[in-house]
Amino acid sequence: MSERRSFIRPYGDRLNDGAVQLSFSLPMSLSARSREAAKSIAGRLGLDQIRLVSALDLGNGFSFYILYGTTMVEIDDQAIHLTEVERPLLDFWRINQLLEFELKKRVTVVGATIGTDAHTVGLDAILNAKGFGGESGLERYPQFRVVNLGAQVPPDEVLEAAREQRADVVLVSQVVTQRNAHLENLSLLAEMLEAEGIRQDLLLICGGPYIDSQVALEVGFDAAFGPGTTPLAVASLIVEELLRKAQ
Amino acid sequence: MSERRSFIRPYGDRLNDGAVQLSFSLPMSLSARSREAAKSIAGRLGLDQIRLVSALDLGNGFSFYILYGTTMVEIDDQAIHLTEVERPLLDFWRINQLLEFELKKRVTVVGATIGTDAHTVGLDAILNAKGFGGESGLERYPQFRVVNLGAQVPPDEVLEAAREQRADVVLVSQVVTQRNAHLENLSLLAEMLEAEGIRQDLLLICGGPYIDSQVALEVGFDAAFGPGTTPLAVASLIVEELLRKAQ
Amino acid sequence: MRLPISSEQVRHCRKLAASIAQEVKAEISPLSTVSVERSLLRLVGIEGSNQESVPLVNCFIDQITGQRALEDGALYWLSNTILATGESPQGIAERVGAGSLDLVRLPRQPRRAIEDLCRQIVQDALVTLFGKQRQRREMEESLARAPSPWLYVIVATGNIYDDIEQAKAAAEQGADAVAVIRSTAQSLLDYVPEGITTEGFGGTFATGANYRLMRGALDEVSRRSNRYVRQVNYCSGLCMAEIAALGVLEGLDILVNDALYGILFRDLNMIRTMVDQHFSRYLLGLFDTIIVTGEDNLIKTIDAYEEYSIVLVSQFINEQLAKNAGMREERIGLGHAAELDPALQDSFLKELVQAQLVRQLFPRSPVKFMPPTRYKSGNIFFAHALDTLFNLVSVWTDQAIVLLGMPTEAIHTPYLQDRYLSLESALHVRRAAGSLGRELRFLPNGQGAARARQLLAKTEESLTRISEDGLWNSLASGAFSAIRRTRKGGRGYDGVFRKGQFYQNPFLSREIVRRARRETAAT
Amino acid sequence: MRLPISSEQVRHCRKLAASIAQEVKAEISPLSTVSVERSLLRLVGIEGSNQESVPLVNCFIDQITGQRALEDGALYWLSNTILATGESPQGIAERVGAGSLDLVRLPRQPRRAIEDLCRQIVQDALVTLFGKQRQRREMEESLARAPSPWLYVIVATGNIYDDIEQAKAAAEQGADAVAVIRSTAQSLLDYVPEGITTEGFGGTFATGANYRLMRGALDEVSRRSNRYVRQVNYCSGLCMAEIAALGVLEGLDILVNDALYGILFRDLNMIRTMVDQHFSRYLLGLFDTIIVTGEDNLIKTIDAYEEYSIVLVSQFINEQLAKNAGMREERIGLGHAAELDPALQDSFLKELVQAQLVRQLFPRSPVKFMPPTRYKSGNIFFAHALDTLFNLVSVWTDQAIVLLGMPTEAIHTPYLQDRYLSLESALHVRRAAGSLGRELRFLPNGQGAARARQLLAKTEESLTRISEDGLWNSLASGAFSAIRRTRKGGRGYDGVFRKGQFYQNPFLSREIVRRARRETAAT
Ligand code: B12
Ligand code: B12
Ligand SMILES: Cc1ncc(COP(=O)(O)O)c(C=O)c1O
Ligand SMILES: Cc1ncc(COP(=O)(O)O)c(C=O)c1O
Repeated sequence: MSERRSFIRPYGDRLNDGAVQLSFSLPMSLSARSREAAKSIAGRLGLDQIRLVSALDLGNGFSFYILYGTTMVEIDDQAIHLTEVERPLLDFWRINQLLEFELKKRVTVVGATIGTDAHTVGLDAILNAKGFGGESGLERYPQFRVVNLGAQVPPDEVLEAAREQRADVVLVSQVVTQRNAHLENLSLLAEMLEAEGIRQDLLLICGGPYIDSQVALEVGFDAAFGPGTTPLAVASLIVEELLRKAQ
Repeated sequence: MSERRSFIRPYGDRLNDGAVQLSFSLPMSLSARSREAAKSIAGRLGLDQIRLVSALDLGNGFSFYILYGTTMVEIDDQAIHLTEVERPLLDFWRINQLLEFELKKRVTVVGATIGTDAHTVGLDAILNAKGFGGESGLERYPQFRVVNLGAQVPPDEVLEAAREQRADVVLVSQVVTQRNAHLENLSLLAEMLEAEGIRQDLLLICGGPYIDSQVALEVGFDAAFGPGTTPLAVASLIVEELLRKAQ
Repeated sequence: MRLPISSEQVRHCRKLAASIAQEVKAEISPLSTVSVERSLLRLVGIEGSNQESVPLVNCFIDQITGQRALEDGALYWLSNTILATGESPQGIAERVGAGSLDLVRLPRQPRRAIEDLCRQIVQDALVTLFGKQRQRREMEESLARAPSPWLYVIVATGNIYDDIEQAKAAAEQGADAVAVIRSTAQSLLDYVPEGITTEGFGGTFATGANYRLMRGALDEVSRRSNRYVRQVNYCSGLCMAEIAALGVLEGLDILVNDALYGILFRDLNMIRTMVDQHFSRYLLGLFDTIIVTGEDNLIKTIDAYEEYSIVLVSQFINEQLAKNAGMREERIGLGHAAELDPALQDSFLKELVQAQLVRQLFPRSPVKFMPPTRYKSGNIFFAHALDTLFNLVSVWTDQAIVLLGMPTEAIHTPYLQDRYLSLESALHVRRAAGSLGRELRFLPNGQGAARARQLLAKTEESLTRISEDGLWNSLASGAFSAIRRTRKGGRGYDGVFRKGQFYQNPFLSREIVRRARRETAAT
Repeated sequence: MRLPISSEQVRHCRKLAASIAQEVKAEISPLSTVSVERSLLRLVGIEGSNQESVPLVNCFIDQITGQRALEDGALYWLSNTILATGESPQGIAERVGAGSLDLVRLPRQPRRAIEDLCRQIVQDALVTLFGKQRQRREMEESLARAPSPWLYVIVATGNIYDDIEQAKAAAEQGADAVAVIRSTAQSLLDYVPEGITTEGFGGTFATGANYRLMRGALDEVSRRSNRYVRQVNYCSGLCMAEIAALGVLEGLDILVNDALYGILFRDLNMIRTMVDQHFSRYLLGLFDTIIVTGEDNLIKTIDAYEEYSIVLVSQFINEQLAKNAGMREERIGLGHAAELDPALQDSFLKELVQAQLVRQLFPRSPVKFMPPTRYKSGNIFFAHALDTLFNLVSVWTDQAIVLLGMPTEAIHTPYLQDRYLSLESALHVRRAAGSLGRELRFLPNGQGAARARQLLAKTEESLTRISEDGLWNSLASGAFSAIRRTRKGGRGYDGVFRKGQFYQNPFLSREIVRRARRETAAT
């Protein structure tokens, strides 16, 4: 059974029962009042048949709640708007072929994890020869030239490198997102590239486990990749976009 | 720190961040579309800053989602309406004293788990001498006479016993609530007692881990007890209510 | 990772249990029950119900009971009628159901002819069933073998169609066995409901039609995922024998079948239950079906640490009763459970010891280990942690069948995703800790070894007392979880009868069984 | 539950590590760094910052550095100035900070007088600090002892006030140690920020003021709940020595302090780091503070199964470097982590063996065991299952300090409730499996024992190579997680200097320390 119907609701025990599980803490000691508050919050989120199944005191005036409830919300299957594009993946051979014979150039990719972020594993998974998920990284593609600047790179150094290396693509990784640290970094880089007048010569792509595509596009990126991204997905997009730009 | 402020919102990492965790399944195979559907549902539940942190294929055309988001919902601390009453507990000695010298009678309690429900542990916890949570059960109180009918008792047998034993209180337990089995049983009993004209002579109380007090009152009960109830809580309410009725 | 226990003591326990079982067998041999008789009718192919939805097998037995002719048994009357009317068994049953045929009024046919016909009917039925069994085993062998332990999950929506969707999902997620939980208290019904059902309380009715639908669904996933997924249901209650027949007819792989459960937890009559369990096990043994017993129930309401030995006592008795009914140890899945209070000091160690002890006492049994339920609360995270530890004990001590705990045990019958999460944890533990048992040893003088010895001593003591008092008196005196039952009390006693002089049941004949096997092998 | 390994081989590993450490010590003895000098100023009581928010200790060192007078060290110039002006250390620092005092321009006082004053100032400082230490230990002893292992959790809101709320809650929930995670990359700052901070990224800045606030809060819960709750922070990076001083001043109980972390993971200069780690450990040793090392980092980006021995290599080296700095084994909490891929066959057994091996190699170390992080995904339920198994390994192998894993590891820095759930699982496991290690034995010829022997052999091999090449060259050739660093490369090399002929640091004097102890004891 794959897509069953065109209106979709959560399923717990039966089709369309709308069953949902919820949990959160409250800045209140555990009491009858706090339990009531927890149930009210679930109610205000539009849940029905609310069952408060666990209420735990966390100490120091806090408490934690686990609830189940049902929702009437349903999603029209036909009207789902994809922000995450499911692009047809090209293969290694086809990518190199397109670059060599259609785009007719070797593509320079500059990659970096910017700001104070020191997480390199994600970007390396895309760039390093070793790759990710059984796929080779971009370094292994004869038609890509990869310059990996590593971690904790200030945006101005990325700009510098992009200019020096005559980059076709800039790939930035952002993993630390607490207090939206990544948004500041990403916007800053996009603005700097714009201000220096080289933004339009580049594909500007970011990635990381907690990046919201929508927001990334808003701050000026061409594309964003989330958790589980494979090198092939990135390479495919690059080829597609560069060919489109070249036309 | 106990009650901090009068408007209360969920707390994850900071006061008022409104952080909430959510999970549910959908009757769709895992895909970009299904992930989008999951996020839409969270959005329609009024969550902001939605992060879909896990999306798992359950096989057979189903999938499961774990999300975090924030809610703007806040509860006015002053306006919390208590359905669950936090009653001051009397003690063993005081209860017997009130019954002996104020109410001036030994109270007969008839207890049963009704319908096809075979869960006796909950009711026994309240009634049996052994008790629960370190407290003695009602059998241990000299001023209570306990008739425990056990499990799987049809409502008409409860009625019969209540009449025969001249019960002052009827205690019913309902644990199996799937497909609302308990509601049918509870309503039926309340209606039968009414029809037989003995409802007003009795305190009618139910209990069980998934009983919603509000609903229990609606179908005609005087009180309902939830998980973790202790014999003392039940005995206190009985005394209070019987004294109130006697006035 | 063996515990140092005395094999002498183990042998003694087994001997005591054998004598308890032997006494039971002697008493029940001359008896049969309405449920056994109905099961015979089902086995020879009668199915369906009449216009009032009464199953035809019930109509048949009710009619002869009403005429005080039950003592000769179902097969006698069926054969007599066939000889008298030339009709087919199903045709006869339908006429009985419609009220247009009076079985006992027909002239009694020659005894010899009846006997011959009975044997023929039964032999034919057996050939068909052995044939089905062979096909099923062939299918199983054509697929990849399930790793050990088997991961067993339940579905319990009340609606067989929802059950099927969820069972298929569970199978794809890695379940090795799927049980459909029964609608509550089906044990108390003295008939098996008919047809496809979509309403139940806390579970789904066990019916032949529901079995068939589920079987088809599981066969489909099994083939698709190249892993034989076993179908489980409950063979207990007033229809124990009939359910066994249905299980055999519909190709179920595992049946929950306990000799004492109905008596203790459903207040069924003890004689009735003993007769029923004997024949049900005989049948299941014939078709090499696995049974699993329900010792988990024994420690659901008493102190599971102090009184744990009752589990072992019941296992020894269940084992011997099943062996007496002709089952081999490899098919007697004795049950036990991890129900210790998590607040107990060293509860993990204690569970480990108990699990290992059971494994060691019954080395050939496909023992079934059941997860924590009593001390679970609505805290689904902590429940998941508890289950993960349970999974570890299961894998470590090499249990054969593991019923997976659910994070939502204290909340609802499992949701689709609950089963996924349980399987995910169990699959991980099976992969991560598969060799643990081969790598570690118990210290011979540790508290673990002491606990094992203490449990075994207590078990021996109880078995000694029970064998002295006899099983009936022991059930009356509260030897099992302090529940007391009288010999003639409880439901279903009126369905027990002493077999009359014409009584026929060739299923019990070695000769017929041998012939049927030979015939099956030849085709 | 010992693994059968060769104690000869273990001794050899230790000897190799000692020779590696000895060589380092010889090279760094004549050196000091700006961070060490600033730490001396902090120890004698200088605090605060100037109008531009530059810490006064930085103003002081920057001034003498600018005047090329750094080689004589901070205490020389401080004493000289006191003698010349009669002002207090704090007063002097404030004037330096305001730019109204030029230290090097003052006339040089007689060497003997300076030496005497230095010794006096340091002795007084030590007396104060020893006094504080004594009070703290008295408080600890007045409370109930924390059971083993200590459960260690982190708070990381970025805002010290939120951190405090969460730390108090965690303490009430049963945490034995609470660490405030630092704002990312504080290691790279060559100063310690001042004051109370409420903004940070992925953590909260380490400042004296933040330490003090947290200390007060934890003392409050400790008293309230009659359980001494330990305060933890990070002592690493360019201010390693200064943070050690702050830790001692503010009464921290545990500091994360690794000799190689800064070099490998923050690209700090190796000479700078070695000098800083030496003095920081000397100081922490003096006040009997526990350090914990960061070997978890080594296996975060490489194959944690194939390359696990690097953890042991680093532990042996960390141990010897710390002992060279005067620490006793009971205070050197060597770090390790359970980072094997859960997809690996027998991963649980492998983690168990690794954890037991560490425990056995460093029997007196308060080893710190860290949870799975790399292979966690947003599936909080599975993450919780993994952490529960990790908790079991921790308790079973008797680790001393256990950093608890979080169900939301792959999502965010822990929420309030995440910590609760982790503690709940760990508290359960500590209670449920506390005796496990005393009840079980490894088979001498199992795969576990083989793995232990293989790891030890590989460790011996690596240590041999490193002791032949020397630590500097080994760091250059990628011996540690394939990261390569050059001797003069990395941040902070310009802060290293060779001590001049007037250089003073009486904290290193056994004599002064002995006198200060005697004086403290007398009061
Ligand atoms: C390994 C790790 C570390 C290592 C990093 C080693 C290294 N060289 O990278 C060390 C130990 C150094 C570390 C340190 C810290 N970490 Co860290 N770390 C992790 C951990 C455990 C795994 C991350 C990882 O390697 N994932 C594997 C890779 C393959 O996945 P990925 O990053 O998602 O990448 C994939 C996709 O996202 C995508 N992708 C990623 N980048 C890009 C870029 C482009 C262009 C494209 C196309 C695709 C793409 O493709 C990749 C392949 O599919 C996570 C927790 C977790 N389990 O996720 C925490 C985590 C990421 N760390 C965290 C934090 C806070 C820190 C610290 C800041 C803590 C502190 N204050 O000290 C420090 C400081 C580091 C710093 N300055 O940034 C938090 C982040 C919280 C948040 N949401 O903001 C996490 C989630 C842990 C937690 N729960 O607190 N960390
Ligand atoms: C023990 C148990 C059993 C035992 C019962 C033994 C017995 N003699 O009671 C056995 C094994 C027989 C059993 C069987 C079944 N069970 Co059952 N069982 C449980 C279990 C594990 C614990 C229940 C318990 O004893 N709790 C301890 C007591 C003390 O708590 P309590 O009941 O909440 O009672 C307290 C309060 O609620 C209150 N209270 C309760 N009653 C009353 C009454 C009054 C008047 C008052 C004042 C207070 C009060 O006071 C008590 C003390 O604080 C739960 C799961 C769980 N962990 O909760 C499942 C559970 C309750 N069982 C369940 C089901 C479905 C069944 C079956 C129907 C399954 C089946 N189809 O076969 C069967 C059939 C039984 C039947 N016909 O009802 C479901 C119910 C789902 C639902 N929400 O509808 C549960 C939740 C398991 C699950 N996740 O599926 N079960
Ligand atoms: C051994 C055994 N048989 C049967 C059942 C369920 O059947 P019923 O509810 O119809 O008694 C159970 C339920 O747990 C059981 O443990
Ligand atoms: C040993 C060690 N020191 C210090 C830190 C953190 O400090 P920073 O981010 O300032 O380098 C870590 C972080 O994990 C660590 O493992």
